[in-house]
Amino acid sequence: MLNPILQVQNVSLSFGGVNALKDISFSAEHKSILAIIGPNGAGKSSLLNVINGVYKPQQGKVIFKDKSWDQVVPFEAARSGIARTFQNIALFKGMSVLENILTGRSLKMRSGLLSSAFYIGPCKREEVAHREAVEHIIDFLQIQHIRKTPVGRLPYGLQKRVELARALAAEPDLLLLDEPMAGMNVEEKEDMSRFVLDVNEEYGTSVILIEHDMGVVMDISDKIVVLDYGKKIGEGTPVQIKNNQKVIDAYLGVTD
Amino acid sequence: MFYREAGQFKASYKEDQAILPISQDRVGLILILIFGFFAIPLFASDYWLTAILIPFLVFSLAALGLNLLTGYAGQLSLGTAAFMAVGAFAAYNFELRVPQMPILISFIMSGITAAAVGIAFGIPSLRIRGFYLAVATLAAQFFIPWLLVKVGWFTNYSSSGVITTQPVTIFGFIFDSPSRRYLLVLSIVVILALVAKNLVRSNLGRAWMAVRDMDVAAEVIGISIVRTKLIAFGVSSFYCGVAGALYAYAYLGSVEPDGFNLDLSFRILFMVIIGGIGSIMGSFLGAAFITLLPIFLDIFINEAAAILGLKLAAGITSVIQLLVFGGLIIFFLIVEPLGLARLWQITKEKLRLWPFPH
Amino acid sequence: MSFFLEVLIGGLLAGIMYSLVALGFVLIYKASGVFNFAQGAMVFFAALTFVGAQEKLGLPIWAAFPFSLALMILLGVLTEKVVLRPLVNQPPISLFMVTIGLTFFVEGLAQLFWGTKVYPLELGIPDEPIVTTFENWGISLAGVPIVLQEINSFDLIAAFVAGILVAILAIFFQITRVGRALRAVADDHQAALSVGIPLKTIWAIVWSVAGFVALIAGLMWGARNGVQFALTFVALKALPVLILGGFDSVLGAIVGGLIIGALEKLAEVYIGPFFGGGIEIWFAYVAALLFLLIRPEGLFGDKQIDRV
Amino acid sequence: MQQDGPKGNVLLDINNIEVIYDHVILVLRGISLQLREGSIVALLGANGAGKTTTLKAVSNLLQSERGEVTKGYIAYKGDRIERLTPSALVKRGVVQVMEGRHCFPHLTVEENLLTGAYTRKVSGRVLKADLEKVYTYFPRLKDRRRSQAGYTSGGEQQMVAIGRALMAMPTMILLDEPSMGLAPQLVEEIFEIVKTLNQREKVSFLLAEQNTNVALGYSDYGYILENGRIVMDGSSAVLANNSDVKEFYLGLSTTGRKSYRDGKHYRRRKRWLA
Amino acid sequence: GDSPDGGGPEAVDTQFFGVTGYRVGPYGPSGAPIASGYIDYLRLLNERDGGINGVPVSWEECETEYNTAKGLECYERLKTRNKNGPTAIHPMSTGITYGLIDKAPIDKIPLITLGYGRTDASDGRVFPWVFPLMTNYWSQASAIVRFIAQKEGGLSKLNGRKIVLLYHDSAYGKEPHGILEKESENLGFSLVKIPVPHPGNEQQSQWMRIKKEQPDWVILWGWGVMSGTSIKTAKKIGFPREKMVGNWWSGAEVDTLAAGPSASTGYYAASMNLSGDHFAVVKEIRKYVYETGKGDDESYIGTVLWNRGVVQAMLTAEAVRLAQTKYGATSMTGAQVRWGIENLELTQSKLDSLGFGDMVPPIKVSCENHEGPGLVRFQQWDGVKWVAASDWIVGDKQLVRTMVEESAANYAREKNLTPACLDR
Ligand SMILES: Nc1ncnc2c1ncn2[C@@H]1O[C@H](COP(=O)(O)OP(=O)(O)OP(=O)(O)O)[C@@H](O)[C@H]1O
Ligand SMILES: Nc1ncnc2c1ncn2[C@@H]1O[C@H](COP(=O)(O)OP(=O)(O)OP(=O)(O)O)[C@@H](O)[C@H]1O
Ligand SMILES: [Mg+2]
Ligand SMILES: [Mg+2]
Repeated sequence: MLNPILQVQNVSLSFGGVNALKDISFSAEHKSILAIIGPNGAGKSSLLNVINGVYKPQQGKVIFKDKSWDQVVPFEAARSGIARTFQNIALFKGMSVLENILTGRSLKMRSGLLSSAFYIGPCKREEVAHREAVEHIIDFLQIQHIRKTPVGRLPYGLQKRVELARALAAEPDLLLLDEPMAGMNVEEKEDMSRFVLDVNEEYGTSVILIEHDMGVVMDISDKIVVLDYGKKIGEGTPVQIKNNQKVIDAYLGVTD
Repeated sequence: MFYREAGQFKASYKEDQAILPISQDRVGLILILIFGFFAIPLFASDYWLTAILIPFLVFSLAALGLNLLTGYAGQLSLGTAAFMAVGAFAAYNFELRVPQMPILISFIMSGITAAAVGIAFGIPSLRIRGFYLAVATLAAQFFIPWLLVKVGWFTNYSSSGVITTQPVTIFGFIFDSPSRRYLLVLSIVVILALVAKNLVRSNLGRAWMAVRDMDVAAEVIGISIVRTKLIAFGVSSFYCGVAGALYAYAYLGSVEPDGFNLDLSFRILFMVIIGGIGSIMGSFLGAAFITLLPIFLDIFINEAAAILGLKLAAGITSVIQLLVFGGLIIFFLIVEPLGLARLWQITKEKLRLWPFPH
Repeated sequence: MSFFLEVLIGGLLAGIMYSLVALGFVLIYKASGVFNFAQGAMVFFAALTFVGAQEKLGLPIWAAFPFSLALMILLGVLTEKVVLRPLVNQPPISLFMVTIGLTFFVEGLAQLFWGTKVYPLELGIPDEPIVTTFENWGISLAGVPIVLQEINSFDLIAAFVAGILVAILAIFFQITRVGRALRAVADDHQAALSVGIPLKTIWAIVWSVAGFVALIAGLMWGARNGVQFALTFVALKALPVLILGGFDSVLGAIVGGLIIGALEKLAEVYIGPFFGGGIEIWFAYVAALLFLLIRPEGLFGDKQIDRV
Repeated sequence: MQQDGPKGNVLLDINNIEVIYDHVILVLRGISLQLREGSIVALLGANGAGKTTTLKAVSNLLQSERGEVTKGYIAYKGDRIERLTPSALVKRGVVQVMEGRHCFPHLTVEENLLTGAYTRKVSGRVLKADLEKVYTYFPRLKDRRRSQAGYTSGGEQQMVAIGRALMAMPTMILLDEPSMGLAPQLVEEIFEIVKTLNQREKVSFLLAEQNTNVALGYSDYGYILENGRIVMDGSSAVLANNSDVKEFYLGLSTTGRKSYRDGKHYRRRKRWLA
Repeated sequence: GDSPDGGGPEAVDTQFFGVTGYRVGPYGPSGAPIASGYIDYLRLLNERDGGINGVPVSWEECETEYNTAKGLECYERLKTRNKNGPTAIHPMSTGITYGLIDKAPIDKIPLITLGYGRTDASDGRVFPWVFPLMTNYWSQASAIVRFIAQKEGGLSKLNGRKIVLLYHDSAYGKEPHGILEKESENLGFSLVKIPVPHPGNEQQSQWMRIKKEQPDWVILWGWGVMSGTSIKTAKKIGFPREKMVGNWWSGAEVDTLAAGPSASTGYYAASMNLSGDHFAVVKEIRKYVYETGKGDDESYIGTVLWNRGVVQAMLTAEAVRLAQTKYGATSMTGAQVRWGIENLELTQSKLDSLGFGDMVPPIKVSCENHEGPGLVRFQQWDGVKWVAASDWIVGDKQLVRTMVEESAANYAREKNLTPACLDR
């Protein structure tokens, strides 16, 4: 039995007076989909930020693929196989969709300054090869038609999709998604869910996702972690969470 | 109607990733190059070559360098002239102190020296951003000319601080006439422009733009901010350095440290912004605009006054020129904040639709 | 020791003159997020109008001031109407550039109206050393009375004026409704529009106030340098102050000015000679830059927020 | 297009408008809609349909995005408003809550809320009372009132944006995706607030929303946009029972709500207009 | 500029003068009166004499903004303007001069640089096309020392004195370093060099140092706003203006006015020409040019710099006149004008007949000596105007000449030139 791909151990994080996270521990299994839910301001995004090194927790550590770190920079997290999307879309506004996604592959590109400068041999081959890989992702996410559009002009929902594409381009082992379906209608959410599931099933990528739509969360996740005011108040399968009184009080309210 | 890419299909990604995927653009560029390399040296007067075309090319190169840094990597710099100074004085000293130094190697070395200095002055960019960085780059702008004046060695102890460049000879061929110097500059600029285009469409260029647009996201993707920014400073300064060397060797023939002042830095920044930030072609458009406009205005205002029978008080022409120049910068930015290159693009988009409105 | 004090005090007072110019930058940055490159040109324009109105239009000095102020306000209002309004919500760099265009324009306009000559400017404030001793105030160092020739009535008045301006502006920004609105505009033009902040009016007001500050700075500097084109250079003195204090802090403008002034003078006098002098030209910038490495937003500037 | 309900006069009348961005990008291709005093109208539609653009055309924020209304007109209380500035509109009681949490990052939460009341010339006491009212709607904001808005969480920022609009005491609110990023409980609460304001203070709402379910639940009337055109409209109750709406916007098939796990791999892309 | 009063350049054979100058920007206040003086004299020639020996004078002005690149553009433009080119170019900036030094021999256009440019160009064997007429920086520095000695009561009195050189921190400001160091060795005064960073609009620390040094004299080597600010700051800290001597780029009305007329009272400055409107030629310009409404700006008349512009024009015109005696009374080419300058001799009686009187000293140029007399005169600001405060003073000619030849020889070596006189 493999160790969990990610273990978060006793992580605490505070900003000035605000305790964003208090002693959080949980783990995510290989090839699983884990959802983090909780009221607004509970610390969900902060938790993702800790996992990929944007925030440095005051206490606790993160173990990813059996490597433990308590001080990590985002750049290294990316190298070891973590990719993510952001709650407030963080696309590169001045670039086209294609370029954005290609940027996601920069970790895999090797060509140096000189070969790029003259666009010769390895660089050219590399560009074409990566373009091919990116086109697969574009096909997969069905965004062929906007390939060359500057991302700034896209509507919100499509931007979210492009962001997912960019994360996927890195071929990560762990994908962190911060509210990937916010601002989408049901149809689009279905698509997005489908993409997440497919990535998970076809490539075996583990997914951690934050989402407020309980329908989506309950349907697609294997495990759910619930935060409230920086504390973990529940963890378990969708069914367990649905019936957890604490969670119902703090977050779900009366279920439909 | 005329500008249609319909019917042009790309059979491979390689083709799609070509520099100019649309054939009209390709043909246009080739025509321009033919014109630049063959027609101009034959027909242009010395005045056009020395006073307009050579400076235009040299400034284009500097603007290109700044555009890589500011337009692509998003680091606003006001120290361009200082890096040009480094290039000019480096080339001078390589030629002076290394026996039998081929001039082209000196030019490359001047670029490399400028790159090294640029990287050193780029280090603050790892922490400082935006206008704070812009002002901080003024430290380079003031420090470098100061150093060049202070340390006599750089100017070979010239009492006036002015250096006079050595003759430019490549394989025994002397570049002394305006048309020859023009061709030399043109060749270097064309090659470096191509290199710049290659860089920005490669992974490095995308990393620059990523850092520019959102550095946190770029880092999360796995782009090393440190490396990307410093390379941007290095490459940009390389361009500025070579431009500085050409400014000294092919354009003015003699330069002094004080000539590389803040005004020059700003002129180059104008070129970048008027031309189009984040656009290779924009650098050329901007350089043309900023180099030609004052000359045009100068001549035009006089002629206009003569035709209208006005007797302009001496000096008033220059004042009017200043007014019109400032006014036009404002006008263009209002019409299109993203510069002439973007304006050109929109025009193309309209041409594509023409004669239909949408 | 006494010499050190003299240099220090001289530096602090020189720094206040920088602050006067820096304040204009801060105002506009705070109200629109724009680095107004034209501030130096506005200082020039204001001072030149003040003397030009006297020389060419024959206005008495008391009428020249309101006249210049009126012209500065007109300039501010026109700037808003013609230049800024179409550029709402554009990236800061475009706005920055447009202020460079404005610089040329204002410089041209000033010279078109008033010519390119140098005018003396006498404000009637004596600019001579007040010879005084600390002992008169009961201060002496180790029994040695300290002659402080550096205290100069003009400098004191400049300091006083700067102090008042800073106090008023600081209170204005921090406390009033309009001040809050200005800061909102600097953060997000579009959101500011959406809550009904009238950008037009606000910008016209701010540019007018900046014109007023430019007039004050222009008079002070003009009295020192004569009124001439070179007044536009005072902006370069203000920039290190600006980044050290923080682009958007009124308080920073004054504190930064004091620090830069003192550091610059001490460095030139005590370190300069080892390098053949003249290090002032870059010292302030380098000092400010080193400080920024520790605090990238300057002393009192707002931190840049990037949350993901 | 007549609305069913016999409620009040026409407050907002959008007549056949076309919107073009950047002089070349045609986004709205003739939109007409009406909103009656005291009603809640929902604008539904997929990503990029033009909901946000429609709202911005009304509030005139378009101008600042280099977009313009090139055809048709917009009337509010019978007056043409296409040429008014956003601030003049706010003074007349039209406030937009922008999509994507546009708050002022360097201002504190409380300062953010106060800017919302910019156009109102009222005493400090009144402001204070209004602030308290917003805080009772969003207790979370009270906790964070002193922190800079830029550092608050996504949902908190959304609350700030909505709270700020409420501070203007508007007569009509253009609400762009209010539910985005909010916890489910809060979504309900927000719509309850909408309802309360609508009933008690007669505030009208034009609502762009992806959460069709809730939107139709709380609105009186709905329009469905596709590709810059209105393809369907009707009272909310009618729309909610329309089979197409059910399938595309509510995720309901004839067999009831299906699981997100069972989504089709490649969907049938049915659209009213290409 | 304004089109020549003597008809279009194409229509009639005219002597065309290409005028480069700067009237706007930070140095505009200094450049404008020079350019005006220059053109006013050309106008006088046409109005009074119908040109030079019957050849009408025409001209075109090109604004350089004191910027080297723009200066070169002007040069290239003016070069093409007339069949004979621009007669002679006064680049009006050291930077532009350097940029043109290599071009002038090729284009056969003489450069005249009164009181700026390359000092070692005084050696005409190495620089046949460049004429730093009247006097150069090194002669000036040496003359300033002599002037101070006069005030102190003789050269020997300089021993043990302390002189501060307050200079613009640029190549220009470094020009006098070499010669002043030599002079301080020879004469036994101590020299303290204090740089003022460009632009010099704030000089608190420099004057602090001066105060600490307690010098007997301050030599001001300023430019632009720096000069006025120096005087003003001297007043601010209480340094006597009577102990300050400026060089000729810090000694015009613009400088004293910038500091404030009263603050400058007592301040001395070097000049290569006297100011004042009492000279006959100035009166004629008033009469023929201004009273007929053709003048530029009446307020410039008689100022130091306007007079300098008049002198520049006169020298150029006299060179043309001289050339005409050799080549015939038509318009002259650059090469012919060059010969005229190189053989120029203006005796006092000639100067008197031209109406210049003692505005400038007699001049004799030769192939070896492109500088001419090397004389400097000192003026003092009396609160309203400049008044002469000394006779024509010559510096250590020997020393200057040695330095010039040494430097010129270096240049010749660097450029592989064999020093020689043309036209011999
Ligand atoms: N950089 C920061 N500085 C200060 N406070 C912060 C910072 N980041 C987060 N916080 C605070 O920590 C708390 C948790 O924020 P976080 O963004 O993690 O919430 P969240 O669970 O993602 O909420 P939402 O669902 O609204 O996005 C919030 O109260 C927020 O204001
Ligand atoms: N500033 C702009 N410049 C150019 N095109 C734009 C701009 N803003 C929006 N668009 C285009 O207008 C169309 C409509 O966008 P809009 O934002 O109105 O859609 P929406 O219905 O609000 O979508 P979403 O649900 O994703 O918010 C989109 O195709 C978009 O690409
Ligand atoms: Mg969050
Ligand atoms: Mg929208």
